[in-house]
Amino acid sequence: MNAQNKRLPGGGRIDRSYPVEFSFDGQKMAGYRGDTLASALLANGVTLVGRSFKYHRPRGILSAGPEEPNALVTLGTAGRREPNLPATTLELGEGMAAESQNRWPSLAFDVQSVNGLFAPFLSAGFYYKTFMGPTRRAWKVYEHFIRKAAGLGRAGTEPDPDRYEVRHAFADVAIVGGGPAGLSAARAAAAAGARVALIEQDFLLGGQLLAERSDGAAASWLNQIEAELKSFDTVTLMKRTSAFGVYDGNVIGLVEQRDQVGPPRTGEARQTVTLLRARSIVFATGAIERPMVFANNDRPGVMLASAARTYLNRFAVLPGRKVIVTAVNDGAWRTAFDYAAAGAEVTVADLRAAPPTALVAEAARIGVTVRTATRIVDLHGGRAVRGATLAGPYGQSEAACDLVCVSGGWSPTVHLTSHLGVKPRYREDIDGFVPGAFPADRFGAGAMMGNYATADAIEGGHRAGVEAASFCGKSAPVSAPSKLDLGETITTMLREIPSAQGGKAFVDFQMDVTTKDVELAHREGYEAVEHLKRYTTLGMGTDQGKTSNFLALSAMAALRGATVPETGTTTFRPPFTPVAIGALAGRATGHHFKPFRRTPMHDLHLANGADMLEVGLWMRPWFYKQSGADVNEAYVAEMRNVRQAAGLMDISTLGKIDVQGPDAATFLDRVYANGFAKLPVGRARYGVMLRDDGIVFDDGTTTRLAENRFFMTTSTAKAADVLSRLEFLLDTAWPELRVAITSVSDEWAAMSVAGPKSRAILGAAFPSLDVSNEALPHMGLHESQWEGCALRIVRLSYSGERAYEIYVGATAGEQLWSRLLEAGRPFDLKPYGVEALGALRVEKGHVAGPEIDGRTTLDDLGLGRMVGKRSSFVGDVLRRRPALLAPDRQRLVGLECIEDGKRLRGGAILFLPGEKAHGHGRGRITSVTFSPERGHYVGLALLAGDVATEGSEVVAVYPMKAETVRARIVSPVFLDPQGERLHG
Amino acid sequence: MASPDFSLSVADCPLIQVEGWDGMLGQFESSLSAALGTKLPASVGETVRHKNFVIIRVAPRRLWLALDDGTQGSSLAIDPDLGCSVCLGEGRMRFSLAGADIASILSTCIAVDWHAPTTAPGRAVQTSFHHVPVLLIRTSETSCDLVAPRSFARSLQDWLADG
Amino acid sequence: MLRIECPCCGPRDHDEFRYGGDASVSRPTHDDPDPEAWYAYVYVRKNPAGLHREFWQHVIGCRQWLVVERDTRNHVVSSVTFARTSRA
Amino acid sequence: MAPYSAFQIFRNALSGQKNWQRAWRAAEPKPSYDVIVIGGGGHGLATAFYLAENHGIRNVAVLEKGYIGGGNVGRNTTVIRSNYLLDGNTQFYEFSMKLWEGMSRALNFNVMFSQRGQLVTAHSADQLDGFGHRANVMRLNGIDADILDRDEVRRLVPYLDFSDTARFPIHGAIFQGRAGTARHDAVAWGYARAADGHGVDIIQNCEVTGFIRDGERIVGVETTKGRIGAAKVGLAVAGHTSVLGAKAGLELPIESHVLQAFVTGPLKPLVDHVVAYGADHFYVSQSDKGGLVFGGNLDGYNSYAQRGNLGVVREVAEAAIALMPCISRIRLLRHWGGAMDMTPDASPIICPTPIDGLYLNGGWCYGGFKATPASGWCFAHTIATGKPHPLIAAYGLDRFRTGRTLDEAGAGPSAWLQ
Repeated sequence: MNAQNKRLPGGGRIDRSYPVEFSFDGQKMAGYRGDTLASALLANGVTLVGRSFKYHRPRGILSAGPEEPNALVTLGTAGRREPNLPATTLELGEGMAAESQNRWPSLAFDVQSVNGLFAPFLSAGFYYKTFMGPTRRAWKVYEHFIRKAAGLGRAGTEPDPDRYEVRHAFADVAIVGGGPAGLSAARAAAAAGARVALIEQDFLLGGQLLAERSDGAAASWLNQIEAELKSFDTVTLMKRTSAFGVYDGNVIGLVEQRDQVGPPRTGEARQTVTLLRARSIVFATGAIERPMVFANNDRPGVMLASAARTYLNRFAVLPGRKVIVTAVNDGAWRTAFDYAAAGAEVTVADLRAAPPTALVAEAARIGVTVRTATRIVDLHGGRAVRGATLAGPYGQSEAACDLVCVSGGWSPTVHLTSHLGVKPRYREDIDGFVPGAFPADRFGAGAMMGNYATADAIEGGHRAGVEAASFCGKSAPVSAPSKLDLGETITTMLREIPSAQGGKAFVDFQMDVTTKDVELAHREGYEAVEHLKRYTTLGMGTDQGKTSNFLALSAMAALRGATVPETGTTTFRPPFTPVAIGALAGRATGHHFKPFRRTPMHDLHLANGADMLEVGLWMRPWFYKQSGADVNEAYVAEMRNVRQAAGLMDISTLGKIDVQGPDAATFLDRVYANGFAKLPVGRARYGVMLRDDGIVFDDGTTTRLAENRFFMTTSTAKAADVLSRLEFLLDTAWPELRVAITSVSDEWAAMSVAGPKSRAILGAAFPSLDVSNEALPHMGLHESQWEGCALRIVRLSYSGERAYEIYVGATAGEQLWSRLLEAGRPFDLKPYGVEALGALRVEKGHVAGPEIDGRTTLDDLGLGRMVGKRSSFVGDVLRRRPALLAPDRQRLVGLECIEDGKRLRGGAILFLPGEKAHGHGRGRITSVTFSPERGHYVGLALLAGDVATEGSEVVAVYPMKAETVRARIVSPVFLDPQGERLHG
Repeated sequence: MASPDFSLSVADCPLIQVEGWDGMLGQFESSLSAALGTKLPASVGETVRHKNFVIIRVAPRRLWLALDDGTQGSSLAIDPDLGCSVCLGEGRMRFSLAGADIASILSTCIAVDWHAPTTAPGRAVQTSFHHVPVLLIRTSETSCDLVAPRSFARSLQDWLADG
Repeated sequence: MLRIECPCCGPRDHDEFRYGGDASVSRPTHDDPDPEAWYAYVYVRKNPAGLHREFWQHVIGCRQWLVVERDTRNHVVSSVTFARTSRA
Repeated sequence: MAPYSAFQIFRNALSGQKNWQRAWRAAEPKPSYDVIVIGGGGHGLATAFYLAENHGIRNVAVLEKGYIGGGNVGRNTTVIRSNYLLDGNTQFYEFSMKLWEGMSRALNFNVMFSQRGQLVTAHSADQLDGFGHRANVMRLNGIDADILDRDEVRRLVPYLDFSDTARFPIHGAIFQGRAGTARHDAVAWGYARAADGHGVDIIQNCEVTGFIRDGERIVGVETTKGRIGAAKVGLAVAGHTSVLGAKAGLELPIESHVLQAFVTGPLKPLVDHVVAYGADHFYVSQSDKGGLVFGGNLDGYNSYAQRGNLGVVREVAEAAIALMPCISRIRLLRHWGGAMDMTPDASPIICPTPIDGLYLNGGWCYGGFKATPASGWCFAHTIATGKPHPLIAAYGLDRFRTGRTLDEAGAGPSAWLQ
């Protein structure tokens, strides 16, 4: 095991009593609770952590947060494999097994690092300029290799065994960021009386204060305010939680990491996504330090100055002993001083000619070497930095080093604020972008607003907290926060992007975008910021260019001779940090993807051997296994049984709507194409509804229960749409109609008994019921009670046989189904499924979903005669548009197969005999069935009206099965055209 | 959660729906109030408990009478010039949820603020539970009923069980 | 997530609602035989980049159809009323 | 302009990339043009290119209010297919497919058209029958199509959910081998560079604020860079067609809706095809850089905001896991929205307009990217000749009045349901 040779003997916010074992590329190491994977790697002296995207250059750890472009690892194996994770955001957990990425065969020796040698050819956009020949399909060959070389980590191909959860949460004030500004805002808002949610991505509160020594004034300030916040039961502290996006309605997307300190307990979610709806939001998201651009600025050992300080003070790691700190501002000097205090040999190379004298004096006091007007122009070393070339007023010099701390200034973390369209605004004094004007319900504080000093952050946070609470109507008096002045003088007096002196100077580390690439983009006219990004892939990495955006923008500005704001800004899109897709899906996976809808007889169907089918959300019996070996055998047997004896079908999935009121008949007269006003009480009628554009919307039967009350049924698929549409018409178009409509779909268990023996079965099941044609004629209604539940029997047929639809209160559904089966046993009553149902209706020539396809009219479906001369119903006017009346419009016909041993298929294209089978033909077959009655296949088709002559032939072509079959055009009603079976 | 403080029981849920016509609402309500012998909830989300039922206003002109367990549902005679009623005694299930962890468990089911005044004990809220319409009746600090369509009830129960 | 404040149920996520499109187009009376009026009602839309009056139904809730005024450039909802106005 | 080639890359590598020229000139407007195309997206740039290439009309300007390719051509999920059912659509999209197959060489710009094949899963026997119908139509129109059964789907894409817990089990799929993806930005840049090579002026940061009329006829445009005359004006601003159309006085059957797109971090090859979920709204492919690029349904309300809501993000994630449980731990890197012109039948509108001198190209719904070359080709023809190209005869504005709509999904006239 590797000793923690870079760990300091004391200090830091790690728990030394709690060692944690982990491994990196199979090598076992140890860290402590309180480490991140990155700090633990540094403590163990690991400098080489990853390889870059394009050139496979060795990379180390640049940052201490989610902005990390380099140190990406993969955790886990098989279904738990998780690539592209920044080591800087991973809380070290016992047994964590991390692997480096994008290298083969090993991190130290990576074959593809030869890409670096080809760098002159691999300039930005080079793909666009070549690989175009020699043939049209050549790209496919090149692409194969390019895809293999691209990508960083490898995903698993097995299902993820872990759980995720999505939660809904509410707050008055949401505060994003647990640094000094956010903590101060939370305290103020809570004291004002608001319900507060404080969101912090880290596992510790404190933000930039965690980079301070763990035993100083900052630490006591932190302890005090954290204790204060915990004293409010209205404050929710959400640690390990990233705000990944801010969405309309002030909904903040949060993701909480719950599994990093060990596997989740059984059944617990490893990550939780929370949808936090806040009345007001305070953004206190801090700022991200910028790297500097110079040759080989990506060498392992180059670190942001603030990150280096965090590793030293928070994690008690001294990653280097010969340190160069290079800066354009004062803040980075604090890193120099702390490293010197920890015993490192430190040189400050400040690009400014005259840094503040106080800093220079302090440096002299503690033995830090200061070189002013000096910059790094090159770095040496491969897998770890060994030395730097410095250029200053006295020319160039070489300096040995094992850690280079860079600070090119700071960029406020404005990402979340811009998700809802607040445009960033350039602030010249800090040379960075801050949010533009917020709407009334959003506030900002601290470094995110460009106010970098801790004292200002606390003050600004306090003010924002008070205002955010006040926006929610919470204005209790609030005492001033305790002060903390760290005496920072973070100013950016100078911005300079030194030109590279040979060697690559990286702007975007992860995507391997160099200054030369920016220059090339400019030269070729890709100078709009979005063009620059897209042409060079700048900012497209997993870090979303958090450290590179501003550098690229200022580089392009310099090339264009324009200011930064003239050059543009970029749009920050959610998520702020990447979110696992599984976390967003939460519990809604597998069976829970969509809820199941079950009829009251569901369990009986399973017990009776039904093969179930998903129909929308419903589960319906497709066929019953005892009817046949497969669906094709079973449906024909079930059909035969209906035609010869009787069948029982669960039709509970039909939409059922109660329509009541003095104007109910008038209402139905308007919404149905055929009339209902004259329907006698106690009678049912088939009805068709149109859309406003005159196309058929849905069909069903409606029964008049009383003068002012109707019982409507709709198709299973359209039930919800029909209900909403009816409500729409009543609420918006005809509010004067006194009609109440209520879905009663779930109220009723519904079943249909169909077949020549259905009357006898009904009589056996309901001994007291008069089932005579006189008492219960076709389209007649019977209403009573059965076993304490409401009962409705409507004599309706879909199959063409004498049939009864029986509706009983849902609680009695199973009981009645069993009763019917039992009563029907002597009559060979057997249940049948939706496949047989569909076949029976085809034989009878009833249209359904395949014909009512959202493109057909009443006339197309042969239903025009139902309407006669009626008008003033929904869809009537536009159904008369000329193209909908054209003689060549396809209309419903019946087809029967006239070739022995062949069959019809739904989806076959129809041609005239002798016509070349090409194009769209004259129509298509919509539905087919084998007809036991006819002894061959029959089908419904939509066929051009000008050739749809009954008795003539068409050719049905099914290229996917290389089938061509002749069929005769016949009436779509294949069975009992006189309806004797219905009435008899 | 290892052993959450939470219990769930499921039962039938007899309901009667009554609705008044637009333009006749005042008369409808006074007549209904007289017939039931109690005042009606004034606005949507309010409930009034009376005898063995709870009256809930579920829409501006629509009320539900939710009958206690074991009560037989029946229809209510309404003057057809004032409104109408429909028995919804069969189509819904009532989930009774209770326990200290109820708020946390429900937060994975519905997007309603458990601590808002509109969700306080005695209030009713119609909302979406995994795409399914439910009526939440808040019965106490740590309990509520969810009234859900029968066809979805088992699916929602499975969802709760997997929480 | 849009948040729409239903006049009788309070603020809810928009996925409790069903969208009903432009509420500024006027529906011809049910017996209007003019094809041009129906064409305009069914098809022609101003589709403004700005304030848009639109129908939503609180379908997983009170089932009332609402008229929502919303800015299509930033999704800010400025008013919500019942589509049915008289409720005496 | 020196053509792009491996040789050029080699030569420039040796000279430190200093000799590359601008891909297109930074043009400023001339007083007038033969044709002005409003909209520097894929369709507008393609139109300008084909005006010059096919019709010899080179005095052309493309006016773009921002930067070219900044609209839907740079925001879509790059799927290209020609699996349409209806007469009029089938032929148009197949013509487009053929243009895609020759595009890189025609433009001398590698648009990375990758014919990796697209499959759409079927989740019932009925759905698979519907796919059979579609495949028949494709085959009869000379388009490749295959129907796969469950086992064949499993062999091709074993990482889909074939388990017992799948909510909607996979029954089979329809597959088009020639379908695929392309590098979307490259399409805009490639057309821009090629059009520029023919003398077309591409004018960025030039917003059209109004139309200039001579009587009833449109004779030019007002812009943020001044008045520019034109004999003919073509509108190709899908997503914002209503806004520009209103300035010209057009009444249109179009609504703008937001469609979101999503990308994950770069991964080693995992998804080798375009895969679409037939039981819900989800489709995915993997970019050459390694990111999974995916999308779902419209957000469902009128919007120009070019951003989506979190509810749809969740729905898409749920559908993604339902189809591909193995990507649960893969992290969503970025998501964004684009404004779509939605029409009442989900088919586009390309035609001369009732206003003299004004031509319309819009209403692309969520399918405009794959149509880019054919749209440009046919729109250029329409502008050049004043008459609709035969392939777009079905895409006239009058079809809603006559009833000759092309409603592939049969979803009806509510645009957001299409």
